[in-house]
Amino acid sequence: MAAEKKEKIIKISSVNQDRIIFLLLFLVIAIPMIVPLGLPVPISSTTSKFYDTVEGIQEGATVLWCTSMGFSIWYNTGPGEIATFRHIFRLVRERHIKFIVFAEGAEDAAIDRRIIAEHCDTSGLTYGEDYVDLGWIPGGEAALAGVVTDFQSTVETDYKGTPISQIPMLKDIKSGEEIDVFGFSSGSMIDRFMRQWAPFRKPILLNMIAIGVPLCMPYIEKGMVTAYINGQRGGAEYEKILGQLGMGSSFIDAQSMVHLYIIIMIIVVAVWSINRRKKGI
Amino acid sequence: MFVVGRRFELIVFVVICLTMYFFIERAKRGKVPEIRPLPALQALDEGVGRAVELGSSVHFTTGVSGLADAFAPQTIAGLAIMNKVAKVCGEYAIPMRYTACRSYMIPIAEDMIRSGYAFGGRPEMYSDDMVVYVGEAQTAFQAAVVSYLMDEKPAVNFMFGGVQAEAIQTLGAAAVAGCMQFAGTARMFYFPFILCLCDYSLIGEELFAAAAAVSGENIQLGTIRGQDVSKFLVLALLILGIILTTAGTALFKRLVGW
Amino acid sequence: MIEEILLAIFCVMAWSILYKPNPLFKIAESMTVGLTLAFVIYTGIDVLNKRVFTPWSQGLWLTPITIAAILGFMSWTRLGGRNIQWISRWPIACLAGIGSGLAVRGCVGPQILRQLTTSSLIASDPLTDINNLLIAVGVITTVCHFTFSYKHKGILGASAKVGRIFMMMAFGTMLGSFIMTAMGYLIGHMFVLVKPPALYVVAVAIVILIVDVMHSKGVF
Amino acid sequence: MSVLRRREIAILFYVVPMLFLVFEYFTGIGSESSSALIGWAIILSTFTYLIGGFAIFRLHILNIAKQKGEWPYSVILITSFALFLGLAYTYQPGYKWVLENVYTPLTIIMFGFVGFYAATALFRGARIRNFNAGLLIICAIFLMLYNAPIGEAMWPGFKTIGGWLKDVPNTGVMRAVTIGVAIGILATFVRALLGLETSYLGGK
Repeated sequence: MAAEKKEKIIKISSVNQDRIIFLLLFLVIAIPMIVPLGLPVPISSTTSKFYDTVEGIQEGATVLWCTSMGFSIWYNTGPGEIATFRHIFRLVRERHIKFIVFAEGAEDAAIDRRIIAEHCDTSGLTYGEDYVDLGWIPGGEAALAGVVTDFQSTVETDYKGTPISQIPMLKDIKSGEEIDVFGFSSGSMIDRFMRQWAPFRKPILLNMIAIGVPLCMPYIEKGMVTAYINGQRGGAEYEKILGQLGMGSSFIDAQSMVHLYIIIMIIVVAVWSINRRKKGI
Repeated sequence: MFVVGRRFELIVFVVICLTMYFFIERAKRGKVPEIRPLPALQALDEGVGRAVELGSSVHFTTGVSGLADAFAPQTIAGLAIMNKVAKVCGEYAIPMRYTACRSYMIPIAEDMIRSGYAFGGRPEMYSDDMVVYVGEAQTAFQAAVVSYLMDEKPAVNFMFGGVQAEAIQTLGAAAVAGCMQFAGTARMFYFPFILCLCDYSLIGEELFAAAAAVSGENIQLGTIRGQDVSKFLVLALLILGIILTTAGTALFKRLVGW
Repeated sequence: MIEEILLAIFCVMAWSILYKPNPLFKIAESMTVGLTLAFVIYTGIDVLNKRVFTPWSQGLWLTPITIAAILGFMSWTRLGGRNIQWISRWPIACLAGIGSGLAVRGCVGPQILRQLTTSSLIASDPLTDINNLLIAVGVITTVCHFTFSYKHKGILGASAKVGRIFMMMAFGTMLGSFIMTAMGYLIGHMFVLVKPPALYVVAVAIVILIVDVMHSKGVF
Repeated sequence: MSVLRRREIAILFYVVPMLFLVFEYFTGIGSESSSALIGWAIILSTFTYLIGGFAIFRLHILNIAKQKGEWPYSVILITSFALFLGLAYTYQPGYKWVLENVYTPLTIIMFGFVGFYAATALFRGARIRNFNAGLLIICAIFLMLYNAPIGEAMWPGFKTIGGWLKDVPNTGVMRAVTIGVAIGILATFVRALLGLETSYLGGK
């Protein structure tokens, strides 16, 4: 009888098994949100290398940043993007760095405008001389190639529609040679960026979602990507270094708990499936 | 005449292209290499057979990537496999549905499925609403496919092509809906999920090899042999580079930057 | 205030499919597709205004833009009947050709040659040397695994098996890294859902869920 | 007229720009016209981007007209489309509010299922069938402990193991994959030159 009852418990239908997994997932994420656990967030060397690379930009350099994430991965690359923009805008003020932003997708154009408007301190900086937002340049790899081969004819206007001939800071930018530091955020493969931007052998910064990092290792290990932010955790660490805690820091405790939950779940299921096979079921 | 720093790149480019061309010509003249067996391809019939047992349908998609970006080759390979799946569905008289995410894929998919069913011996089974267009955006594609899989619960779910993040939701929903699953992509981004969720999978270039094997044309098979030989050439270059660099000379780095 | 409640309502509508397919999810899906459609058309026309129609209004006719715009209008025949659809093949082919051209010219350098330049194996401390050797072994064995027209026998077969092991470690690395990304979405929403006013919407949804489960179990 | 319909002309439209871009890259001759060609792609992709919009608009209008299938949902789709587009052209702040508080959350949420299905995938993947699947799961666990801050706090060794897995075996495999993808692109290039790549023109 006991074996029968034990058998009955395990016989949960596959759909219900999924529902239990989802339910536990909700709880594991919700609890650290309600009761902040204040777990330690050690700074990893990759994020401090990203900070040092940005901090190492020389006086009067030109930085070109391409946002290419879309709304869907906002919670993952958003913290890193906001922290990077804040850091670069501080350098624009301190070291007269030229900051050019453009978007690879339509949604990214809206993200850029929102970050610059709500999260960046642009007081004392003049649009068009210190920083400029070129908005969406469609075409995918064609846009990335166009920006570094023939900047003037590829860009044509900024996001408001004013021709770039009337924007002082863009007058002398012809191609990738005039740009000192490249940077982009991405939620997918970065081969197209490497194909078009790596030949210039300039520092390239990358704000990548966590799953993308292993895929970018061939480029990171070769130094084609100088430094990168490792998804949400990288964003939280960058916020901590800059001293302006934001979205990333409030998520990081829940990330730790969720990781523990998934690990425990895997071990339980693995052990359960191995001895199930031993019993030859 | 040639841009400095890209001359060795041009040499490698020409050598690889000539290798490909050489083996394509050889295949045209009948010396066709034989592709090693790919489990996912052999199981296509078994998959559609499951649809016969359950008396339900088959769902196929090539994901969000279209033909206008760098992932065109993978979408094209996915279409070649779809043609074969349509042929098998024609033989077993199983209805098939293709979810399109790019409007210009609609006529292409329609032609592919129509010719597939014709080859399978049931041209009358084909109808235009087998190709369902769900809109340009990834989220709209995902929402439509997830609700379709949850409602229809097809017996088999195929996903070949330049698949992006929608792979997780599509394959996850199909797994929950209990479908048998085949998937293959050269975009490695979400590949661990294809390994976890699918019964049969094609990793990286296996997708191109399957498309070549499926279309069965000698030329496609010749291309695969050309790719294999090119890979060995690149490996030889890698080993040469290791030997030269370990021997202390910067010869290899100068050669690459020539 | 209103934003959190809206987010909570959308979360409940969308996540309801995890319980079972229901009209709420379909409404959320249709709204998403409709709003995406409007966003696509608005942003597309906005770019065309800036890049094509404004220069035209300023009289700049004889520019490469005009040729591209003609090809673009030709691609719209895709929506026409079967007899004029063939016109759209040219612009689509041209776009695919440019896309492939950029990919082909860019791939040999960064994706092949720059990947082969390794540092010497006896240079720095032994640990980095071993790691560099292992990376090279990983590259060679994985490439051997990705060969199709040669039987996997002898050396090729052995290295393909070793390549398979390396690949499983690499895919495990990707799978482990994905959890932070995947859970990032949920944590982002949950940050809003656990605090009032969104909490009230969630509470109502939980009550409805319990009632439905009890109803389906035949309790009442 | 039938001459124009022939496929060879469409193949030329594919092959000529591709060949020219490759020629310009290696020889540096004709860089203005190659950037003009890239400019074409930027404008052309906007037009094809819009086709998607019109095609689905027509699809759902037909659904409503013929009351076919789930047409009530098509009504919701068209009304939310019309409202949002109307706002975009009449009342810009309203468009901005809907963009930030309706469209963005909906897009994130409809995409956000990935978390649930990631859990499902691991739940199913953890049923270890063979040695390879076991190795996959063990490495996944180490990487989770590397990525989560708590992992490092528990035992610093997790950071080194996870880091090594990411830096050595993973880099080797992904380098091989990158090389394989590049060779695949070149294979498609050669097949296109020989006129074998015609799937984008429709079935044979």
